[in-house]
Amino acid sequence: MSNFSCKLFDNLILKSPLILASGISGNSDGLLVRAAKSGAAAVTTKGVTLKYQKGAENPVSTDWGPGLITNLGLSNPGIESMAYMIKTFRNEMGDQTIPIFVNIHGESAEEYAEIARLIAPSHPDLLEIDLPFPDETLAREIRHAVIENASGIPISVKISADYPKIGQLAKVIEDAGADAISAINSMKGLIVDAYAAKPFLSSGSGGISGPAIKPIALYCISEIYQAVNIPVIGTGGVLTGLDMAEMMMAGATIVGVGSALYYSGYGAFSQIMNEFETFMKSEGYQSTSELVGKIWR
Amino acid sequence: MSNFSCKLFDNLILKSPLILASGISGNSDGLLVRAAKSGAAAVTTKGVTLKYQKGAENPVSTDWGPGLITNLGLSNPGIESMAYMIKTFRNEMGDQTIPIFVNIHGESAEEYAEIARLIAPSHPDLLEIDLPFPDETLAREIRHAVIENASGIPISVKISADYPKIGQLAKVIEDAGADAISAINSMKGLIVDAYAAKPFLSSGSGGISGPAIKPIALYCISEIYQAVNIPVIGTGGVLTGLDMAEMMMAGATIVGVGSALYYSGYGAFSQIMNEFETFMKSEGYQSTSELVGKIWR
Amino acid sequence: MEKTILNKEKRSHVFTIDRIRHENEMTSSLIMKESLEGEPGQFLLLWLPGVGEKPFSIAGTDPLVVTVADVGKLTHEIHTLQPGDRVWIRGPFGQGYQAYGTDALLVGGGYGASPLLFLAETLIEKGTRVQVFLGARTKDLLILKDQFEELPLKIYITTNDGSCGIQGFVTVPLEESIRNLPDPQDACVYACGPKGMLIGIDALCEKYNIARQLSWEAIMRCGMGLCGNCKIEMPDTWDEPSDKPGSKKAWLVCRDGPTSFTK
Amino acid sequence: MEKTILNKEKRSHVFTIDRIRHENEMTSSLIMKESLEGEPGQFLLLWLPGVGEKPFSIAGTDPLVVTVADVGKLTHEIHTLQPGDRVWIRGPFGQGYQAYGTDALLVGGGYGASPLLFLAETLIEKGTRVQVFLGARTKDLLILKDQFEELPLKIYITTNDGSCGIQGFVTVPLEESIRNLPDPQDACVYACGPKGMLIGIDALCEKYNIARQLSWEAIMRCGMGLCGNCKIEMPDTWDEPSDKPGSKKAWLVCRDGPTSFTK
Ligand SMILES: Cc1cc2nc3c(=O)[nH]c(=O)nc-3n(C[C@H](O)[C@H](O)[C@H](O)COP(=O)(O)OP(=O)(O)OC[C@H]3O[C@@H](n4cnc5c(N)ncnc54)[C@H](O)[C@@H]3O)c2cc1C
Ligand SMILES: Cc1cc2nc3c(=O)[nH]c(=O)nc-3n(C[C@H](O)[C@H](O)[C@H](O)COP(=O)(O)OP(=O)(O)OC[C@H]3O[C@@H](n4cnc5c(N)ncnc54)[C@H](O)[C@@H]3O)c2cc1C
Ligand SMILES: Cc1cc2nc3c(=O)[nH]c(=O)nc-3n(C[C@H](O)[C@H](O)[C@H](O)COP(=O)(O)O)c2cc1C
Ligand SMILES: Cc1cc2nc3c(=O)[nH]c(=O)nc-3n(C[C@H](O)[C@H](O)[C@H](O)COP(=O)(O)O)c2cc1C
Ligand code: FES
Ligand code: FES
Repeated sequence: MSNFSCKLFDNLILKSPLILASGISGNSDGLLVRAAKSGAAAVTTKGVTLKYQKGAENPVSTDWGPGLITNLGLSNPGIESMAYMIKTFRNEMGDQTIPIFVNIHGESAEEYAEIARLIAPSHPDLLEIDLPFPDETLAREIRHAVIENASGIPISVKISADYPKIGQLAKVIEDAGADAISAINSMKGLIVDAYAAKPFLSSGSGGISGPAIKPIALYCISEIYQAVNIPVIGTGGVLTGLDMAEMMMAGATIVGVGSALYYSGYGAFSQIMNEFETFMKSEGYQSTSELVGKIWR
Repeated sequence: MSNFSCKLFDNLILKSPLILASGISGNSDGLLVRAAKSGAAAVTTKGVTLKYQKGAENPVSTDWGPGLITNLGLSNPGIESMAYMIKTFRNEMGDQTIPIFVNIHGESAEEYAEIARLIAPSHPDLLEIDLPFPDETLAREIRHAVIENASGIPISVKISADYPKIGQLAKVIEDAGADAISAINSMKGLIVDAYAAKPFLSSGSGGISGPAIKPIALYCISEIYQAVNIPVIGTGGVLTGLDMAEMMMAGATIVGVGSALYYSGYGAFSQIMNEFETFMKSEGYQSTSELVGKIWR
Repeated sequence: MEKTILNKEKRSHVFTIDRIRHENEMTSSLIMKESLEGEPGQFLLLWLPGVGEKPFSIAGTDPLVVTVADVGKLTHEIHTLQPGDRVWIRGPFGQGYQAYGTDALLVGGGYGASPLLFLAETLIEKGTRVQVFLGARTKDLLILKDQFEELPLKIYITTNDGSCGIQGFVTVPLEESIRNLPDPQDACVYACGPKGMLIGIDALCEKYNIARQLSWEAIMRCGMGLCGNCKIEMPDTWDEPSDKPGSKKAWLVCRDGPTSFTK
Repeated sequence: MEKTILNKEKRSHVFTIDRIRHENEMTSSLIMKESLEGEPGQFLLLWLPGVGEKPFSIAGTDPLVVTVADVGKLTHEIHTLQPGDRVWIRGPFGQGYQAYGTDALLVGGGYGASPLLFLAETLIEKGTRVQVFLGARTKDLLILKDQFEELPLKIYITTNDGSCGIQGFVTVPLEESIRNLPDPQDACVYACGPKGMLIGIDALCEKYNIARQLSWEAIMRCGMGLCGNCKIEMPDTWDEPSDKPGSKKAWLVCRDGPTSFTK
């Protein structure tokens, strides 16, 4: 395979732009190892909270046609077990280890500060802050809280499309000192079963992911790319190498996949990279950086 | 066909919950008549601005798989021609006339005030305010501006899903005196052609509609339904009678279709109503009002 | 269990020009390396990134052929393309021509002839007897004459200035041929060209009570039946289908058409 | 041109119970009015609105049959249902059993037998020689015995307490039968039941070098390969497929399974 290495930051270079997004298989070191061995250039853990969370009752997800909906109720082992998982992941990967990104979730700036303090000793390669809701002040506060307790660890803030001026939100986050922006998280959605006269998920609403949200993700990524100077980690509906190229052209430096593991299993990584390589060759691109933001150049 | 009449307001009763949403065929009285004769219980005009707008260059739309993207650049004949179109529509419909809703679009509260003043003499059955972007203060100002110049005409404010607390926005709008909420407008999106290394639409981004946005619409409608006491006009990805039932169960009193006219032509109206009737019968519902917000009762 | 990846076929695809055939001084046919499934009378949307996207008739499917007259911004740009260059195409869209009866009379005005060669080939394969009537203002604006002449069909040429074939309108030899038909009930006129010509042909067919399929043009924007920009009013002779109430005064060329069928 | 409306088949559909067959005091089979395409060994997700959704093996497809043991919240609620009541089902999911070899040895532990009747019928139709081994703690926990006895196959029953058939574990008659196989290379063991039983059978098959397909259970949440909740570690005897690196220690029952195949 060609050299597709991607520089996220000066001291964080990935072997390719394709990574595992947060929430998919991300509660198990074994599954993270599997994703890595299947070709992911970095893996992201499930969103971790301070304490273990059992999560929601079934049903927690479904394929509704153009995409997926999931609400697992943020089930995760809690930040202390996650620290242990990171160690195990690195041990199991040995020489072939790849960067591990830790996605963290809290409800307040204080909670984020505490989570950051507890995970910092494990030195994740990136801390991804899952904003509980998009709010410029909150984003700033959380960013400050995290940076104090996890200094030296690069930070990305993950945002979703339910914000009217997403470029502006990204700018605020950049100004607060974030090293990257991750976009987009799943969209809030609801599946109703008319015969049951009930929402299908036990929690009512859930997160929409998969093909349905790809153009929304592309829009947000391109707005963010135009607003900030830090790299964008793009996610949302990527299933093919061409989807990945589109994301990068809209402005993503690296691209995460989640729902693709439903559509194509762990084989998604090699399939997407093969398609991406074919595209790069046929179009005569030499390096991945040529693609980033190309539609705006 | 059974009696599916729907009370939107005390003095506005529709023969069924199914109406034509704004923007589809809505620049031509001939096409509005065709929609009405095909079974729409009310029709909505294209978003009208103060002056004629030519609109964007081709390409202005495409089917991207799970949904559509369009950006016609708000091409419309301007508010004065629209007043004439309303008259022609009513003439052509004669005895069989149905309510005509006028969707209006401005950039400031003053512009909305002027549009309202110019259209008021035509007495549209409802003025639908297309918010240029979701903002609580702006929504309040526009609402006040319109109410002053078009008193006696019911007003609905149309909002989209790119707002983090959509129920709260709806409540502000209700408190400002709106008679209904229309939700959702199309989602902002972008289609990239990787081989062209360009956005596909001439305007870059566009509005995502069709099946892809249905669960997002259902979520917003249910949030709005739970936050306000005024009726919700639901739109977003309705293609079948079952989709319509789901929208109503999430909280919509009446349901608009737009993209369905691409998927099924004008036959969409009779097809959806037939499927809806089958559903109502098989599930033993007597009236449409039983469905509204049922998942929350 | 591999899941079905959602179909993206409705989106534009890249096509590469294999050869270019010059039809006349303002018209060329792009012959692609790839093929596209479609029927005569259907159209596609051709996009040149950064320039624009417009409708063109399918003039052949395997390989795909598009015959383009140089009339404005996009078509002018198309005429600068060379073999090996790419174009972006989506489609097919709209209702094509349907085979009907034993005798077919194909009438093309100017570059309106572009879908008719493909139609003639399709009909001949089905065993239909085909006559073709090509009209243009002057000899240099005629297209596809040589291609038609290679097919087993009768061909009539008219030019307004008499520079080729009969002088006058294409309706003159057409009326003559209609009169000579063994059974006008078992025949159909297929026409493509400017609106005025179509209305004339429609009236002529009404007079002889013969079925006709007319292909209309309009300025298209969405091409998807949403914007209403391609709306036209159909002639009085056209019977509104009962399942399309209101369509007579609001017929969408992109969706109801481009071809109409009056029996 | 009617557009294809996007497939919603992956969503839950309403099924109506036609009949209920009591298998034993804690197990019943729901026989639906509708059918579902699927293979033996695949599973479905059954939802009762307001109660929950859980995985169950497909015990028959035409009509759909689901055999349910009353062990907890949802399954208890299912046991209160009557003919005419509705359930919501999506699927099928996962990898089913594959036909392999001339001799098939089907081993079911407790309600683990539920997919095996359907499998036996399918294999017999293909001309495979079938032997069935049903094991349970006690007579009352055996299921489908009468149904199996109507098929042209050999059946062995074991109970831990000897209340029916041979006293002891199901592996005893199984080993005996393996020994008597005309050609162990041309045979396959199919098993479904508790994890301990599967591990025992796997070891036995390894000893005799015979192919086996084992159906694993795990607590499922998403059922779609996303949450990782159903992850198990496969036995040492299992060869990790080269296109699924890392799967041995992280095998997803819902997606890689529920059946594993060791040749
Ligand atoms: C269903 C359909 C099938 C068509 N098939 C063919 C074909 O096979 N070959 C072909 O050469 N052309 C065909 N056309 C016409 C073609 O779409 C126009 O020639 C093209 O849009 C002009 O684009 P432009 O950017 O070059 O011209 P512009 O710069 O947009 O306009 C140049 C001039 O052409 C006129 N014009 C623009 N669009 C149209 C139109 N749709 N009809 C008539 N005049 C127009 C303008 O009014 C202007 O006078 C078809 C049109 C339709 C609706
Ligand atoms: C692939 C697969 C196929 C299955 N096929 C069948 C079948 O055909 N018939 C059948 O009756 N059951 C089957 N099961 C097991 C079935 O899913 C559980 O019995 C069911 O989830 C119990 O739900 P409940 O709400 O009634 O129990 P709960 O109230 O959730 O739990 C009750 C008890 O059952 C245990 N339990 C819950 N889920 C499982 C499980 N998946 N495996 C083992 N123990 C569990 C709990 O730990 C608890 O002790 C299958 C499971 C899997 C993974
Ligand atoms: C099952 C599932 C769980 C997820 N959990 C998280 C999470 O814990 N934290 C987070 O930031 N994003 C989470 N996401 C969002 C994904 O990381 C991703 O942003 C989103 O799904 C869009 O990408 P996709 O279309 O490739 O799935 C989750 C997504 C899925 C499908
Ligand atoms: C071509 C097109 C044009 C539209 N124009 C307008 C408009 O002018 N004003 C408006 O409020 N909504 C407009 N909309 C949004 C629709 O009214 C509707 O809210 C949205 O498309 C979601 O519904 P659907 O999925 O049924 O199309 C437009 C939608 C489409 C597809
Ligand atoms: S071009 Fe838009 S409706 Fe025909
Ligand atoms: S149940 Fe979620 S991965 Fe298997």
